[in-house]
Amino acid sequence: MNFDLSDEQKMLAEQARGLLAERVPFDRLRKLIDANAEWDEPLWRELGEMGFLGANIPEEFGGLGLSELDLAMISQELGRVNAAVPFASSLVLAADAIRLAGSDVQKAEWLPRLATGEVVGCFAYAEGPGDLLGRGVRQEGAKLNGTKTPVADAGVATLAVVQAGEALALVRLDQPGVARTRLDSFDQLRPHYRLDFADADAELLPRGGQIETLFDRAVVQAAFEAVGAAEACLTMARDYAMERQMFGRPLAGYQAIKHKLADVAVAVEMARSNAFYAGWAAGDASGELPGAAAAARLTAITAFEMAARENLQVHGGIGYTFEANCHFYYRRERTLAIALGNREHWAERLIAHTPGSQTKAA
Amino acid sequence: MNFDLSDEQKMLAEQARGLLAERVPFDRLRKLIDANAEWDEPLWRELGEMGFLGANIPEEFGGLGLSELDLAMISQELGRVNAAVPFASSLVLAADAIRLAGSDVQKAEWLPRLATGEVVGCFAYAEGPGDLLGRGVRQEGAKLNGTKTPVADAGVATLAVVQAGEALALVRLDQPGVARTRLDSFDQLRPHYRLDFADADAELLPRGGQIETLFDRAVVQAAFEAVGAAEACLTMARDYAMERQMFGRPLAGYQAIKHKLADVAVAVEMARSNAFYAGWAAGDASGELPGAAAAARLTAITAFEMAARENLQVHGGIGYTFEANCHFYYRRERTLAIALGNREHWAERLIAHTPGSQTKAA
Amino acid sequence: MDFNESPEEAAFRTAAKAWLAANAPQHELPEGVMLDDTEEVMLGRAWQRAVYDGGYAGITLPTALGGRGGTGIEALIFAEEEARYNLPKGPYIGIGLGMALPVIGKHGTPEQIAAYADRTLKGELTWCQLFSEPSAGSDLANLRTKAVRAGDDWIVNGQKVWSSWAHRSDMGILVVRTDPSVPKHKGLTFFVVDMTSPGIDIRPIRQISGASDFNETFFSDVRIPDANRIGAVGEGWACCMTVLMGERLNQGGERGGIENLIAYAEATPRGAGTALDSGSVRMALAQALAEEQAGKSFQARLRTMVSRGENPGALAAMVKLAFARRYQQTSGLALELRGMDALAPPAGDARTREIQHDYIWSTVIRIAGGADEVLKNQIAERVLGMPGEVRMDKNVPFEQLK
Amino acid sequence: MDFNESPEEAAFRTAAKAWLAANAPQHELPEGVMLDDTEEVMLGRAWQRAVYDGGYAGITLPTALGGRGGTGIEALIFAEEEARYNLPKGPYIGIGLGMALPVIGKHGTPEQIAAYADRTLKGELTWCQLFSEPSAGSDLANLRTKAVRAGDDWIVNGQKVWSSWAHRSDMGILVVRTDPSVPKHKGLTFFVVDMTSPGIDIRPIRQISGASDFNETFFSDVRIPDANRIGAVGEGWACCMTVLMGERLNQGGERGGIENLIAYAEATPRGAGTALDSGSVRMALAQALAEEQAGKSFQARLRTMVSRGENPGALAAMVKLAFARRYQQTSGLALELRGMDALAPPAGDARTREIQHDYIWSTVIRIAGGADEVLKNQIAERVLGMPGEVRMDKNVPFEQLK
Repeated sequence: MNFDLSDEQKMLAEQARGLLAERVPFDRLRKLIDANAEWDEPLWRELGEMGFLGANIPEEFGGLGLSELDLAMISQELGRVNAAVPFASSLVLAADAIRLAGSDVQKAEWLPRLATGEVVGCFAYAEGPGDLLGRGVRQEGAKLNGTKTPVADAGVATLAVVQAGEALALVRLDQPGVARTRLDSFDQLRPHYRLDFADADAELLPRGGQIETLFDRAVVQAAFEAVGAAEACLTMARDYAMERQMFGRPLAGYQAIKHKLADVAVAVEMARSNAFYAGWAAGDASGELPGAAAAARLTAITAFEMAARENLQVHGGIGYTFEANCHFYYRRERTLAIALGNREHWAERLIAHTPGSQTKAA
Repeated sequence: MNFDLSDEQKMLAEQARGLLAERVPFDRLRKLIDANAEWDEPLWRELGEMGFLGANIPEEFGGLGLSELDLAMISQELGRVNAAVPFASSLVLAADAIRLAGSDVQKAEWLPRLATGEVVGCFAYAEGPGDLLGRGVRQEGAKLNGTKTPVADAGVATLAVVQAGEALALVRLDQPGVARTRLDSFDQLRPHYRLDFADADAELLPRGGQIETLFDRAVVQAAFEAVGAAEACLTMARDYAMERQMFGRPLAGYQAIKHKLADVAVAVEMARSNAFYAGWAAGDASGELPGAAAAARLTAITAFEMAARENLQVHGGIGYTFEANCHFYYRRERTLAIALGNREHWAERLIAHTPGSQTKAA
Repeated sequence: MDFNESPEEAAFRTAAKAWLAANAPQHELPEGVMLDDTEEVMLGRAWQRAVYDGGYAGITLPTALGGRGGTGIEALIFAEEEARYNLPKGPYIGIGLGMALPVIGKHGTPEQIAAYADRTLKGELTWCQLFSEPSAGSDLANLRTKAVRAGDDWIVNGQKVWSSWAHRSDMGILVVRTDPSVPKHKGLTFFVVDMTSPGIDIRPIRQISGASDFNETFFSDVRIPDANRIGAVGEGWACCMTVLMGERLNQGGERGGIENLIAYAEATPRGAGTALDSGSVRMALAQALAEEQAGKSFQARLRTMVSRGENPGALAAMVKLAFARRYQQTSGLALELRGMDALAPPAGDARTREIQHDYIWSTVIRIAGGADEVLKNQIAERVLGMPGEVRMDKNVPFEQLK
Repeated sequence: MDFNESPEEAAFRTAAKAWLAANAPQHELPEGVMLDDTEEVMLGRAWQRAVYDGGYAGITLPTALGGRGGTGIEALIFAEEEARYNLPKGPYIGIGLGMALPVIGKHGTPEQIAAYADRTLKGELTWCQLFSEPSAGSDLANLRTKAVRAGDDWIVNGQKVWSSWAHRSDMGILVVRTDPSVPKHKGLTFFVVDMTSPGIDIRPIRQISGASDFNETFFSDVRIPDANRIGAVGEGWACCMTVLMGERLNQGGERGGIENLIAYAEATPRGAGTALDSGSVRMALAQALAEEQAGKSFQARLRTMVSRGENPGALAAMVKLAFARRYQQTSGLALELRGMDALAPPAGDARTREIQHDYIWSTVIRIAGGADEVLKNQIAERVLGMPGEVRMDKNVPFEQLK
């Protein structure tokens, strides 16, 4: 038994962290927001050049063929800096969907281009308020009709994997049958679109029944993203509290602040522990994955929620200004808590995968 | 608008508080537990002599005919000292049930004797684990069959009001058709019994459909009982923290302890505010009662739960000894949180009585 | 105890209702139109003038100040009835009535009362508050903006933050350090300042919500006549306390938000039903609703105390503390139960945008007007009588603090 | 990362399993029989002797002390396999192996190791811990029990509390004040004491659970030979830290309680279904289960650190802190979902009684081995590097503290 990252994984994380620290200072994020940018395109290109965008794509298709846990090192570091790139949409969802459910031809067509970052993918599932998976969009023959909204990163994507009932369909977004409408996103660094399909050309991914597995794998990556972000909030709050004087001593010396951040630290380490286990299970114990992913999801939401809220609270009024950096996380946190299914959804999945209990309604 | 107790109510509370402070020191509670006593019989007699036991019984039946809010003053003070008397069982449930649903003959027969405390009543509803109201006990003709368990205070009661389906039945406990078995109670100062009815003589209370109102009214009193008890815990914790030295200064000077008790204090005042409103509604705005009672119930459970747990926590190891006084409340708290329906039951009732929403399943 | 209105209160409501029906409609703002700040203030002044002429300006202010000398309940009744109309009301009016006049009334001279009271009640003077500084938020007494005496004037230098609508206010209430050689609470003095004075530079703060309704205000050699001093030199802290007491009393208990969130859950589809079919959603919203109702009843208790001349003190902090926490939790929960759509609702979905805004605004509520942690300290110390914090800065001259 | 056992670990498990199958059954306790304390200790000694003979005593203790010198994982594997049998194991054995031997091994002399190690490993010596005092719990260094040198002996007077099984222990580990003229952490000295020494009076503490497994131990002119001193005079605090570190490392992550509570909910009727049909129950239990699983994985991370010679330090406090809170909340919740029956279950309902006991015992878990508040301080200071508390007692001689 060895419950730690490998040296290679630690190096990979260090490498990603170093690059991102340099390329994504907070002022870069402010500039992107001010420009109403779709994404941080130079960063995406650079991630592609370093091979990161093929991290989870098999070597035969031009990727690095790394494990889920390796991939998670990158997800965590992207979360730490709030990077404005469609990594989760393109790699963790679209590429993984094609890998899991696609034909050899589809894989050969798309995975090499996704691996370089030349093609960006996105994943469309929601259809407005309410349920995680939409029920309106259906594929008939080679045509797709209906509306998916909101879809993250669909503005820069040329390819969408679209959930249609129990099936997954591959749709090019640069065709006349697809209309994209940019929405006003709560997370100012992750644009969302409404996609209207009117007899859009589409092809099915032939291996059915992969949606649950796809989501299980995706929330593991989201958990690492949340852990990285939560840790960034914790560090930011601690550093600010150490420096800020209040009533003649550092804010960090007050027990209310110490205990608040201790609670956050516990939540972060709990989330990290579950994420480790789920990352391992995603690669090496797929029978464990549904329960492990659900547990990782729940603790990651809790940790990032606490960290994002209390970071702003520790900062006080200054935290409410655009010039401070708390807000990037405060908004991103809701994105990570809600996309891929809320707390309740994953609580149900965890209970359903607990020995001795069965799925329940409501 | 005047949202405060009347001077008479304050005097009544003072009077009850003075008496109980004198008669129910904590060592008295320890003696009752050591004697495995059914109740604090001398206290009951004394409460009867002062007229308290007829507080909510109409004057025509020998009671004081006071309002629900007046009655609540006594409930609150009994809660504050953890008194071992069947006040809630006999007055708040049995007598109120007879008053609400009984015939004139039944009222005339029982209310005067309940008002003096000469007869003790109890109220039987649960039938083992799970649902608040049992479904097995039924009355056929003038006979009752089945089992109610657990029933608070049934050992000292001579009369039970028994929920049987939608109906309420009046059953004397000193008859051959009734077997009483004392159970081991979590709350060592509130004994519970199993009641087996085998062709027991019973008479229906003729006015049906009163059970929900009865419970609404009863949880208002329970909320005051909890507020009194929670306040006692808060005071106890504060006093201990003021006196206990830790690392060279009073424990009460540590922000963790200050903020913990501030949180408890907020919860207590919130619970008190809702209890006031519900007590007023029980008398003067019965249309408001279901929602007001449910809200009072929820905040009272929260306040007493926090207060009982954190009181013990503030005391540290000493709080875990029988010689300290935290445990009376720690056990009583679960009784008040569970008897008359748990948090979930009352959350459902509150939602169901919120304008614009309707009752939902599960 | 009686939650019903007394005959006097009912009569007051009837009269207010009638007066509003006759006067409010012509002052209502057009639905869905965003006014610019200047225009809004103009309309706000006009409405306040109408209120004054109707005899409802400064309901709880003493008649000596030109107020109505009425009760808190009356003020509440008027506010409830007024809220039925979409009227122009903002901090530029509220700060004058709720902060400036009480402090001038209590600490000011008869001349000062004459100079400001009537004009403020009539909406002729708008006000902003100039208290907080970058290093003086929860620890307000740590403020560094300083005033030095120069003949009949004071020369002020420094920086204030979080002043709402400073750019559209005629006057400001200002607290500054006039003596750094004494401990920090003791060297403060209170002024009213003409916001058009030379040397005042007002810059909007860009907020995380996207709005800029708060400002930074820079003072560079601003001259304030000594006649504008409220209270004695060194009495600034007491003046601030007068202002903050008034602020605390009416926070948090009002907002009827949870019923709206219950309706929102019920309007959100989920399988064959709605999000309100979820037991965990119902439990969370029921507990929040119970607490919200408690807050309302608690406010009523506090108002009853005030109506008797009792001071609720730190009890008032409880309602605000509970509200702030609940506001963040429940608006966050509402976004969750809505699902993906909450992250990017369609343009027409005003309700979801409001809840997004609530979730962001809740961070301000947890900080402004007493941060959570500050309020808990106050409750522990003033309600429960627990010891004060260990103070390193207590008897140290301000200039010697690092 | 590999959650699977290494080949060596798997081999260790196979061997342990086989050895236990051959040896454990004859030591199992009869089901449902309450033994008296004396008898339980006798059986416990015999089982420990068998473990010793099998080569499994003190798995992680260094071979120099007579231990097996194995890994934490091996100890865990053995404990898991051992737990399949209902064996007599109690603090009287655990304190010797987990606290007394580590401190004697680190701070003791070769003679002391020779005197105690082997006999403890064989179950011949049982041990209790004599640290806490009425005024020294979280603030352990505040202890007042004092020892005064008298020739080759020390004379001890004072009172210790919360010593488990002191009445059935041969030896105690004891910390006392030997110099009140220096600051409180500096004047302490560590001893081992023969519990049959004249002047020791052990009284059971009546606990709120009804049990009396803790004691108060009074010392009246008890003579302890200087040869029983562990470490130097004044080195008592360092010895205590050695003991407490060992204690902290294995708390909290183990208990597989939430799955049992899920089963309990499912076994509780509710309408036509079970209490697990409730969405709020499922949400609460799922969150608790996720946290419990996190605790288990976190323990595995810590064990991996320890296996590499790294010191997890205050990280270990996190698992215990989270467990304590969860334990109280979930056992309380389980009673609620059970309904009225939870307040007075029928005699045969052992599960509900266990949960009642859990709800009471959780109060101890939140206090003992580092109270919630103490652990949060440790995490803030040692993991996050935040400042220590303001200490009024830091450099003050103990005798001058009030």
